[in-house]
Amino acid sequence: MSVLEIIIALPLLAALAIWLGAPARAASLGATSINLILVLYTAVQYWGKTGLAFTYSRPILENPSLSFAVGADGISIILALLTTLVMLAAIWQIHDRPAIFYVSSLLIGGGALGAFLTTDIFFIYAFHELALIPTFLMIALHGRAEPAYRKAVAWKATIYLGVGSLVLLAGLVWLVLEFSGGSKLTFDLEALRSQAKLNPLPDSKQAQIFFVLLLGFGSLVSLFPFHSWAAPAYATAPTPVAMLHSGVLKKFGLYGLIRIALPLLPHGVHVEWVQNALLLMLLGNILVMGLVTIHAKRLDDTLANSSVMHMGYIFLGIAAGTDIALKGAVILMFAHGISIALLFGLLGRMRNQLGTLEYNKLGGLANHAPAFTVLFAFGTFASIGLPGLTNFAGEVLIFLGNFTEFKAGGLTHLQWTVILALWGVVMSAVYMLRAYRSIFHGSPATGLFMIDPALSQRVPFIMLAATLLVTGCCPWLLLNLMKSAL
Amino acid sequence: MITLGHYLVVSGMLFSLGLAGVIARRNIIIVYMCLEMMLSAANLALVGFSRFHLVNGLPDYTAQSLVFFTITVAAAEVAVGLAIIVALFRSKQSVDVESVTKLQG
Amino acid sequence: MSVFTIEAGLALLGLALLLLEALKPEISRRTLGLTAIAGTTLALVLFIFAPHDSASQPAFIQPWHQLDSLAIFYKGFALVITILVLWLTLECAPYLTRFTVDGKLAEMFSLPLIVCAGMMWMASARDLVTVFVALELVTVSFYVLVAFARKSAFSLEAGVKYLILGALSTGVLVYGIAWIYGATGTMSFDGIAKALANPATSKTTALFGAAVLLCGLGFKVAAAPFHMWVPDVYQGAPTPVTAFLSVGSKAAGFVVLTRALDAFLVEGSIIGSEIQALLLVVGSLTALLGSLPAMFQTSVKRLLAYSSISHAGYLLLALACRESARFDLSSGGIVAFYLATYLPMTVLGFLGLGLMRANGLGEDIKDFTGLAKRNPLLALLMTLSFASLAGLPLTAGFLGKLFVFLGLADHGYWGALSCAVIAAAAGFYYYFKTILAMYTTEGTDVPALTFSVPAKAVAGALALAILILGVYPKPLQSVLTGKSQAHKVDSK
Amino acid sequence: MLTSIILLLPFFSALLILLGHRQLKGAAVLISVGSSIISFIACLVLLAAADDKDNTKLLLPFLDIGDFHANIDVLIDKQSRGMMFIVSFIGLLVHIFSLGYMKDDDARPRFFGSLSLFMFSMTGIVLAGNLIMMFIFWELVGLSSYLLIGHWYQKASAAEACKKAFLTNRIGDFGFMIGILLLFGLNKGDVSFDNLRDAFVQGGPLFDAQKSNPGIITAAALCIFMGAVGKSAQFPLHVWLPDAMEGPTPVSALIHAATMVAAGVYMLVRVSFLIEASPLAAEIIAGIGCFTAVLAALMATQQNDIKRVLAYSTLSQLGYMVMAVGAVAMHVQHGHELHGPNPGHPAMFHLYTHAFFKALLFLGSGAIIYACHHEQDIWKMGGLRKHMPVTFWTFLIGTLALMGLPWITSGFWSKEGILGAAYDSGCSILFHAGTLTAVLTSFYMMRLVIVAFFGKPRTESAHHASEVPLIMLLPLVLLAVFSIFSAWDGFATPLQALKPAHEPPHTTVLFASIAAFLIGTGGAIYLYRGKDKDPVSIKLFANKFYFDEIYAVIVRICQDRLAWIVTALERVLVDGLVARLPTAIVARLGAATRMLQGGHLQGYTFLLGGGVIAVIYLVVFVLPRLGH
Repeated sequence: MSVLEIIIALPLLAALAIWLGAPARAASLGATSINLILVLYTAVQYWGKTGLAFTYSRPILENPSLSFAVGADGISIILALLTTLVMLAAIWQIHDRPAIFYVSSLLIGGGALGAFLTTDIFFIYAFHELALIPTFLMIALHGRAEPAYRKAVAWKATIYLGVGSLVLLAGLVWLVLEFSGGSKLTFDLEALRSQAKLNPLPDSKQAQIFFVLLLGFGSLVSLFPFHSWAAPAYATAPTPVAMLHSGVLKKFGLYGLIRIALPLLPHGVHVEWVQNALLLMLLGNILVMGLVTIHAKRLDDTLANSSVMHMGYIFLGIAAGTDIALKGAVILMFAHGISIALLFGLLGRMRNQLGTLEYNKLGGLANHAPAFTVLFAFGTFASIGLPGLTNFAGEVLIFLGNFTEFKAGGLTHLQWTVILALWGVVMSAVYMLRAYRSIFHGSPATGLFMIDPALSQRVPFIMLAATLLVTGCCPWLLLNLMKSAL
Repeated sequence: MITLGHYLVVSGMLFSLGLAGVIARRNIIIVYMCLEMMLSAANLALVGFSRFHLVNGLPDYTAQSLVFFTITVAAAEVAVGLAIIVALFRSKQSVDVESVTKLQG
Repeated sequence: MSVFTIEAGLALLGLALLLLEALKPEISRRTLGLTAIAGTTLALVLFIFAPHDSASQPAFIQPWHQLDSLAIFYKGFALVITILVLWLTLECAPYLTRFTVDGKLAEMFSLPLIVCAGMMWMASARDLVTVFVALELVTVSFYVLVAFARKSAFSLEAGVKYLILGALSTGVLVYGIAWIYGATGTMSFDGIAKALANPATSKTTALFGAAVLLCGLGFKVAAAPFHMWVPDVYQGAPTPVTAFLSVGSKAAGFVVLTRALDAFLVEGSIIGSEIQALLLVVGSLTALLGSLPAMFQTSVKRLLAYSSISHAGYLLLALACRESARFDLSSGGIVAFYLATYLPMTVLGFLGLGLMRANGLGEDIKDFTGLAKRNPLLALLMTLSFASLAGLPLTAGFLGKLFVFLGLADHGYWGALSCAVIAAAAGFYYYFKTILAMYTTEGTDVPALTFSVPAKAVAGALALAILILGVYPKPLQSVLTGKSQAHKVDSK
Repeated sequence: MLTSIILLLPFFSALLILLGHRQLKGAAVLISVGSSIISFIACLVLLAAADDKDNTKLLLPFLDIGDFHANIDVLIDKQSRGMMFIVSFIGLLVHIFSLGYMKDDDARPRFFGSLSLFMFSMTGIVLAGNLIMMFIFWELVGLSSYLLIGHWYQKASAAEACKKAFLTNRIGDFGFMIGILLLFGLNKGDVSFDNLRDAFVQGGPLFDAQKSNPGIITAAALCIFMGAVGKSAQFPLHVWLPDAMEGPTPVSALIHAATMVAAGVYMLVRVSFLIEASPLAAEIIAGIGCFTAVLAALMATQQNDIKRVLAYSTLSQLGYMVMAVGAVAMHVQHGHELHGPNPGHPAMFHLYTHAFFKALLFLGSGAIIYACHHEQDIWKMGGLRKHMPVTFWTFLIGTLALMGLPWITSGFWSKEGILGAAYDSGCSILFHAGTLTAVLTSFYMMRLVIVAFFGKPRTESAHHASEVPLIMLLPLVLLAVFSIFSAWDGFATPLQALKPAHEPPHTTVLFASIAAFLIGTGGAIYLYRGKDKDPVSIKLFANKFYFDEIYAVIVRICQDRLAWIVTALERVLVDGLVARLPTAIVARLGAATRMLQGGHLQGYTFLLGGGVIAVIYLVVFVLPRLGH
């Protein structure tokens, strides 16, 4: 029995309990708070350590060897922390909604926890899929648009995610087959990893497998050009789903690449054609989606597209593959999760109170809702990458990580990409500040009235903003959890 | 001299005729008769193969035992089949294959 | 008590019930049904405790009847599905009787027992004669069962179609058997394997025979292009019969196919590579032809029919992956595993359909609208069933698919793997479509649905099976691996 | 300890006020002013401990991965001590002035919170021991500037101005970050100033890079310079600074005149070794600075808003400083050394003197605006000399210092230093342009003084203007004192002002600066004495060379047209190819396969029979040939 098993089980059990008739809010808030405490406890326990901890394994199949194996290292703990924080915030801000909101939040979050805290590829994959049906149903049934439109959006997201995960499954199967020794197939990540160290694959094969995994994981993370599901889905999804999916679940693909693809196929990403393809795709994320975001005329479109765009930076860290860049990528995953969840949470409130999110109808909200404005500013400036908030630390590490191998003779493709990507930072400032200006600055638009949330309703957002500030000022708190080189 | 080849050609022709009948005829009763013809073709092939497959100088009778089974099964099939066709006729006043096209897509 | 005795007893019980109903028409259907269920359950219990080695069988039967792990697994499988079908028939009886001529259901309780016995024999068959006889026992009984609700035009039409096409496939099958016999000079699987491993055997004759034989068997398991009957027949047949067809009959077809392929694809077989290629082509085609049209279906029952075609495609692909030395399950083992996971999810799906039908609802997707509101438990269980059919992880359906994918990838059959992936992706669409309908609440003011306690219990047990098999497949695998080594045909 | 107080006190003050100002109310002001007083005292102590050796020490951990460190470490040397004094002193005075100026503003606590945030960030820039830390605080001053410019966010112009300021700076930071990355790569992952400097000596990694590929050093230097272009509002990113005058006037004094905008210059002096390593970069820097100086001075001559005149003057003076950086680097490249063991830098020295008199001018203009009820047009003032004598005299002192009244004012000495550097650089254009700027400076400042203070009041509000309260006068007087004396050795040495070692100035330079003063002043007096409206009208200057309009077009093209096109392409092409097309194909296939299922028995038997034949054909005839 490991504490991680409790962490994984709690949300799922709570969902079951609610379904059986337990009071929804109390049960889900209770489970999530306990989970947050447990995750913090593991973080404290893990402080300064390296390698996998809290491991425990229950075999469920002999050969192919599958086991329900849990274990966590710094990356897992950071992402588990992200998950529990966002879950708590997402659940807390639910207000006057049917129980399915709580249940689906618990399932999505619980699935993410399972994916982050297990060490068997089978379960890593399986837990991620747990979110598929709740997300689908929530967008299709409770999304914020015309039924026909929201159903179309839900379908698009589901088909993309479904096909993406099937491609991913094919890639994982290939991976397992290549690495398992002659006699026994294993899905255990540690076993595969030691196998990869002993008998690394030839570079060309690594590149092929890596590419398949990249397509699979990538479409879960809305890697350009497999991104077009994400923006409409997040813009349409009910608030808790948007928070959890864009904040947490989307990080799964990146986690998979860092956790599975990179250690097993260390040369895959550096093979030229794979790298060039990845760089082109991530530039698509940053530059194309940056312009698309600039074009957005509504807050939900802006946020949804921006969350697609920002994935490009994390991919940039993965493309570099250096220790610094990867740690930066993990920090940025954390940071982006918290900040986008904060923004989507606040957006949900605005949508409820104002009924419109179009920039040319909004204005001057800062006059009546100063606290709300401050909270939104945290999200805005975090996503712009302002130092002092976590995103900056992640971004800067990613950029620096691309420059650790530097030839005075000239820049590599990777480094040129970084320079182009830096332009994306300017673009994100353009659209976020424009959004901020049109919503909060100026004189109040006629007919719009919004007041600050009550203190108890502010708690989840304050929690997220505080996290951004604390880990932004002290990113070493997160780095200390990742002592071992990636 | 009649060889195995002759048996097989006849059997093949029977089979093909049966199949063609099944495909081409619209009356279910006739279709059913064509099906019986296909079974006969198979029986003929079995008998032929059995006759020319000598074990210790004698034909191998295992295959011929299957022929008996086939005939019996065919009889059973006809019994059940005709009952169903009769039921069909009762309800539709027709035994045309085009009378059963409700289930589709 | 030997296994063979149990099988014979089951067939006799079926006959007895048939006679009983004919002689004493006043006997209630409930009594009949319960007797049948009790008899089958007794058979299951006896079967579990009966000695599981061939030596315990009566001597006269041994040349035709074997008792390896595969046979034992499929016999158990057949018994379980028969019990479930009998119970489902009883549950659906009130509305089924509206479509029968005399308002009775006698054969609906007795014929399944005979079918079950036939399936059990099929699982043990050692030669093509036995296969043929057992297969026809099953098929002819199904003609009756499919057309049983004669007052329903659908049932009758399904019966006619099944009859004609089934008989056609029988003809093809026998013709194939003839040619196989012609090529190898024997009817027993062992003998066929031995002959095919011998280079002197005529390759073209053997290929011809095997191709025709496989066409005949392909019909039974709904392999493309012999699958056209499935949607029509499944949709038209009474729901319990459809469940029986889609699980029982298909499983029986696959056990025979496994036996035949074990012989055809024996090591050193002269026709091995061609047959394997054929399986890949047919399997891919089946998966696609099942999945793609399913996207447009509006009737859940018909949708499940297409889905079962698609699943047959995966099973065929699994059969194409011979000699996966790297994991413990042989291709026959994978097929058995897949079928074991396929049983609870399919039966649960049809059970839901039957229960809704019993409540006066139709079988269209629109009839599912608002089910979550009307009966949350049923909606949840159906969701689970569809999720498993779609192959979502943590359900039983995923593991089966995973094994198929593993096998295909292991052999490098990337083309077939792509087809399987496309079919699975299309699957997401149509299963999710139904799930979405269940949770849609727009404009449904219909009253709540209620179900009997046993219905809930059975459905719950099936759902639990889906979950347990999905996360803890070890016991099932050890049942299959422990003995699946033994069934491998000794070609030396 | 001392540095921790200086750095962190304003941080906590800002945090406390910004997050809790509605609970704190009046206490917020006290906290902010108190923290600035303590900071100032701490800076004095720092100066007093001047004999401590220069050092870099770790203050707080930030990023730490293996051998890579990017921490908050503090570099204490002459440059940072001197700059720290400027920041904390002017900061304190601005705090005090704001007590009066912002008395009636409801959002006063927020204002003071942002001010504290600025003090924190600026301190960080000054003390930064490495480039990454500098970048961090570089961005944070951007944030505080954003907040302060947008203090009156209800006004659309202020809301637009703060956005513009932030975004323009972002463009500069884009280059700055690239520069940091290049240096990071070249110097094997160490970007502390100490280490970078050492890397340039024989055998260091940067030395090698310079030998093997001088282009990359130039690129790095220019990229770093781009940061300064943004922050110090050099051409072509100068457009934000005049708009930034939408902020409260004390803010303009502190941030947009004395300290933050000078951070670019401060940073360039910090990395002067880098610029010195690249002749091309030095020339470009000097050229841009020079161009900005002239351009902004020309614009300033036709502005009517008192704060805008000062803003363009600030631009021009910043251009001066930047030019000095380039000129000194060119001078060094020619083989000369700066004089003395710890040589002063003309740019830093001008920064130092400019900070006082420009802050004075802005606060003075603030006092005028306050007195005239937020009237900013100088043509609507007039005759204020009599109504506001103290303001007038202090303002005059500031003006004279900016114009460079020979020998007396601090501005003369620092300006002369820059002209000297330009003269020495070996590029005569720099010197001529510098002199021209000096002429223009005198001209527009004298114009401002004459129009605003002399003559008769031209409007009601000017007529009723009265002297501002003591709390606002005090900073003016103190700054006036510094405007005169700060260049004197008695002040400059203890304040570590980086005054260049005094050498007898070239007579050419001396004459040029005196002549510039006289010509400019004379011209302004001749043209503007006694006028009620502007006798000169040059549209091109008044409209700032149409930069805003040109940029607006560019932005519109990029932001609207390009974004529209890309969005359309993304929707149609990417989504079409990746999502719609495959879906449509699958759907078509599905519909087609469904046609097979026509429900006709004959069709089925046909397919079945055909299937059998096809399978036989495949297995018997095709597959064996394919080698199966």
